[in-house]
Amino acid sequence: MKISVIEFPGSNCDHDAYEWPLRMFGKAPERVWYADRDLKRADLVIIPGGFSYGDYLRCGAMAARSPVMEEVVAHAKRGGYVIGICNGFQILCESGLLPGALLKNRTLTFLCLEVVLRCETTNAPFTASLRKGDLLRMPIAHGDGNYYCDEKTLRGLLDEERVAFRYVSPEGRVADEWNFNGSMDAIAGILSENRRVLGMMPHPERASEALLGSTDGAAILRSAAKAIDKNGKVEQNG
Amino acid sequence: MAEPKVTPELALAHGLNADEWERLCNILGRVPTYPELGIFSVMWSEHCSYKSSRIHLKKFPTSGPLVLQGPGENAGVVDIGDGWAVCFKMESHNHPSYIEPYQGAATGVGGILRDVFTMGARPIANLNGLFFGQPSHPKTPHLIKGVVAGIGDYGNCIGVPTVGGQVFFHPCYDGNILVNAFTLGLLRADKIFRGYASGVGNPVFYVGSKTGRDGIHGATMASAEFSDETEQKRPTVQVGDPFTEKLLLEACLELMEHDAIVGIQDMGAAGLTSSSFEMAGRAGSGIRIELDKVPMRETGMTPYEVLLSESQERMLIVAKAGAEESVKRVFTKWRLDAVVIGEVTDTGRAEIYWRGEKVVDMPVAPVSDQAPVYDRPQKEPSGLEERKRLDIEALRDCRNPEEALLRMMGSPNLCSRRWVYTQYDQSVRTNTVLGPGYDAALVRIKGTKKAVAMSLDVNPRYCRLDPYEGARLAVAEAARNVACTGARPLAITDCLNFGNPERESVMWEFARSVEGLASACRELDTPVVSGNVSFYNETNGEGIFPTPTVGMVGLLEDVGLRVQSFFEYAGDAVILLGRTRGHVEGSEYLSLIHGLEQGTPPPLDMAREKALLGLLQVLAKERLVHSMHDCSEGGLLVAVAECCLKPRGGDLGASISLQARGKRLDGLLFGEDASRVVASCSSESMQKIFDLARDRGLEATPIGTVIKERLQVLVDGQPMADISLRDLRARWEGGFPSLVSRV
Amino acid sequence: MKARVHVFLKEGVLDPQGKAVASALQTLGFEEVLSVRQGKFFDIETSSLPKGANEERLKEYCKKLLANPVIENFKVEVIEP
Amino acid sequence: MKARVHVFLKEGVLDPQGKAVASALQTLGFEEVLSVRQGKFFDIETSSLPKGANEERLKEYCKKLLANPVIENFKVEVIEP
Ligand SMILES: Nc1ncnc2c1ncn2[C@@H]1O[C@H](COP(=O)(O)OP(=O)(O)O)[C@@H](O)[C@H]1O
Ligand SMILES: [Mg+2]
Repeated sequence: MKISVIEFPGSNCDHDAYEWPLRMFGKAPERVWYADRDLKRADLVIIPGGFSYGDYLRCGAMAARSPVMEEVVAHAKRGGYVIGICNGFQILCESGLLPGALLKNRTLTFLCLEVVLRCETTNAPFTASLRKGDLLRMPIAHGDGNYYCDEKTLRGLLDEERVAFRYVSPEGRVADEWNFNGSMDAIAGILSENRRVLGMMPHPERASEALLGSTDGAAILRSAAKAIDKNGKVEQNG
Repeated sequence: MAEPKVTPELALAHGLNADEWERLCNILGRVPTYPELGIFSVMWSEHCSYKSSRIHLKKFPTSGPLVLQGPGENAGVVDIGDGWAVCFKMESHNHPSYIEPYQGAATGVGGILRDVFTMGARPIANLNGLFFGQPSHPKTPHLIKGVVAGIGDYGNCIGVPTVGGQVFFHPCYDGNILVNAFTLGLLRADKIFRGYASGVGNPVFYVGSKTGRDGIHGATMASAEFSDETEQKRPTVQVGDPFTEKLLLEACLELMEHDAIVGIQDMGAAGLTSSSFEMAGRAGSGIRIELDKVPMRETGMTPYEVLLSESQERMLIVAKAGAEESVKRVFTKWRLDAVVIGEVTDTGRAEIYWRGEKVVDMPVAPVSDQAPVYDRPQKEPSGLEERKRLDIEALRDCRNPEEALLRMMGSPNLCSRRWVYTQYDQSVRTNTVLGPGYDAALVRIKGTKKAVAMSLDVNPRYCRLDPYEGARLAVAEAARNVACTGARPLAITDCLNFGNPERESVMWEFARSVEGLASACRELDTPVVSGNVSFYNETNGEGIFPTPTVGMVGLLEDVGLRVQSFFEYAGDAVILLGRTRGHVEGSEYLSLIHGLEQGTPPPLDMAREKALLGLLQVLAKERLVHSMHDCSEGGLLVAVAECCLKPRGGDLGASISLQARGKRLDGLLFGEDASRVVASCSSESMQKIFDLARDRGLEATPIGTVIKERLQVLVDGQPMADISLRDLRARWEGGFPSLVSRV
Repeated sequence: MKARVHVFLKEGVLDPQGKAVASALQTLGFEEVLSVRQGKFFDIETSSLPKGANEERLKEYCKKLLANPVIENFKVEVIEP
Repeated sequence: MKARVHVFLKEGVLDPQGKAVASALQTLGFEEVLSVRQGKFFDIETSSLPKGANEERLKEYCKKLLANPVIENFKVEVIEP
């Protein structure tokens, strides 16, 4: 499996995203600069978190309109795999690869804390190795993670089982007090129609090492790697 | 626009007194031009010249085998082995944060980050020390919200985790809040960049944001007291642009990989003026600048304004002749301006041109390092002797420890800081092993087994009662916090926040504090490698308490040996390291319960403290303890209660049993005797720990057991408190949100 | 051209900021406040465009960047052609 | 009353957001864009106030809460009394 990590001006979790597969598989991914159009034959593209363009205007808005994103969209349309973490999720929504938008947290403040996620579907490369209902601990760190979409879109997400993760209590219950940012239906991560694009606000790459308090995030990348290797290479253009 | 005529009166309005005016005319041999006057006024302001503090700061120990760079540069650098070094500094942004809390705090973070990456270090951790007025003051909630959001947004955006700090409330800060920002960066020990403008003919680059009229005279403002009048005369507030700073950071670090830089310095207070004069001054060279080449954001700016602008996110780089193209290439990639605005000369003068006309021509050295130096008169504050007297016997002893403990846990100075630090990204860069909520933050160094520990501490109340002892206690507490993780304290940075130095009592407090810091650092072998002085923290003649904030940095050789601060296993023994005498004077308890801020701070025996610091490191190394937590504000019972409330949930309680041996209850439970630590360990380790403590002449006492669900306290067999952890946590966590919930 | 573009949240989209502002105003004693919605505006200056192109151009700015159609509407206004 | 309040940065105060938006528009091919300044607006509804009090009241909202006098100016506009 080949992985590329996109770097936008202002991305600040690009190092973390880069080291994620490196630490887990011992193999360095490729770095892709936002102004370039070469995804370097990636099967999986990681759009890292951070503050692309300072989060000015709207989180992810300017990054979504940069040249490299046209290639990412094309890659996704070809059946390529994409994971967007935090700002990466916001960029995926802004670019239309995922539905909905991420509004300001209901606290109106940035929130950095450890949350508990419940795996809501195993019908996706990123969760195929998990079990439905599995609880994962990892940090959130965002000011705009309050997931929103219109009724019809939400219905679609639910009907097609495209909600990947929800914020839950430590016992695994959906409850308002554990839905810190106020996301609709406690949604923490969603899938594209073909299930190969995942956007999520929490940071699995920060929770893949016991020293840092949790290894639960590793399961997502490991699962994706397994699924991608099984399904075979993604067709490349050019 | 016509420039005003330069007169002694105009100089006075610029904060230069008659002596200084005469001195500058002598240096020039003539009356200065208007831009020259501006330069003198900022360079000789308290903020840039340290004219009132310089003779005192000389007392600090500043060298040691590990110190690679002491004070005098943008930040200090300490060797941590394996070819790595850490660079750190703390700086105040007090006045701007009071005027505009969000932008003031944000640009404070931006400034300290630049000080660190200018040295060639990648910033990896931020801390912040915040001092607010009383919570009931009408401005306080607004100031807290603005400051915390400002610190958070800047650090979060740029991607440096904020991993710890301190928040203190006291009415003395009602009109003068303090915002102290600390940054630590990582660099190779043999690749330190410094602010030297050397090499005749080398080009001087201006890089980063464009220049506007922001904060003109910010530095002189930081050198003047507030009055209702200055609140009117606000300068254009600086607005932080963390996105541009992130680009600047990446561009500078990328350029540092090339062999292109001779010297580099950020444009902080007093902007282009201080950076160019200081760089030339250090190198003993001259500098020629064509000021109109500076990229400007606004039209119609004058030379005076361009020289004094404090626009943020800018740097001055002296490049190697011939390396111009590499500089431009890197900055173009990051979409930032990089413009040659001048060159290094051998004249020893600063010659500044505006559209071909020479507007400044002055010798560098007298301006940059022959600023006036004052040995200002000192006098002990009146009433201090009375304040230090307290007839403790006249006070009623604590009757209901349970109620007192609950009240203290929810009080402004002791309640959980979670509301603050959840607004800070604590884990970006994936190095944070222990973040906010622990005694000290612990950040690992990738590619090694090492981790760096850091803590900010000061108790202004102690400093008020005895500035010398208060400063020593701050160093001791910071070192203890660091050592509680198992790390060895290495060096400190400081931020000295005081009132008006022209008042004798303030100067006395300042001198005594500096002596206290100096002696403590000498005794603990933790030199002072960087720091900052902030005077004039006064409003309408009301000064703040002396507040010498200490930022201690330590090294843990093997991160696998770290110790955290919370009870981990039910059934563990709880032990107290250090001696309890019951010193309740000057304590949080006395202030909160009796409304008294009197007596002396707890006595500190530095030899014992040093022995304790050594013991903590051995206990970690031998893996004898499961937790260690410093016992400070609030005393023993608060320390034990804090050990119960884990940042990640899964609270464990304790059953504590103490012997009074004739001590008053308040002193036993809430006294703040120095040099104490609450630890937990398996019962098998206990004897070994006691032996190790005894070898060092230290007391170690078993005081209880870790249990589930409750905190129970017995004194001489009598029940004193029995609290469910749920109630304890509710009190502790409810404290801060209730402070800020008012509009 | 000089222009002003308003971008506002679509009706039905939750506006936590506006809500917070409304309740803060009420707490400050302005009890008459019933509701607040917060939006953004942009004051834009451009070099001159082909005649009559101004408004269309502004709409393009919005569609391409300034507004997120999932949650926002916009309104453009040429102030000085 | 229905009203709209505009809050904008004072002249000379840096507007990082506006700057970034301008450069993003240029990169998207709108090379004519010279500058962008970003501001906020509030659409406010209140129960009815004593006659003639509307504008004064809005100014009070601004002074007390909506605008930060250190860096921002404001402009109030009654849309429906
Ligand atoms: N302004 C702040 N920013 C981040 N963390 C903070 C801040 N203030 C306090 N903390 C964290 O809260 C915890 C308690 O602080 P404090 O009571 O000062 O600790 P101690 O008494 O051990 O020095 C520490 O972990 C500290 O780092
Ligand atoms: Mg402390």
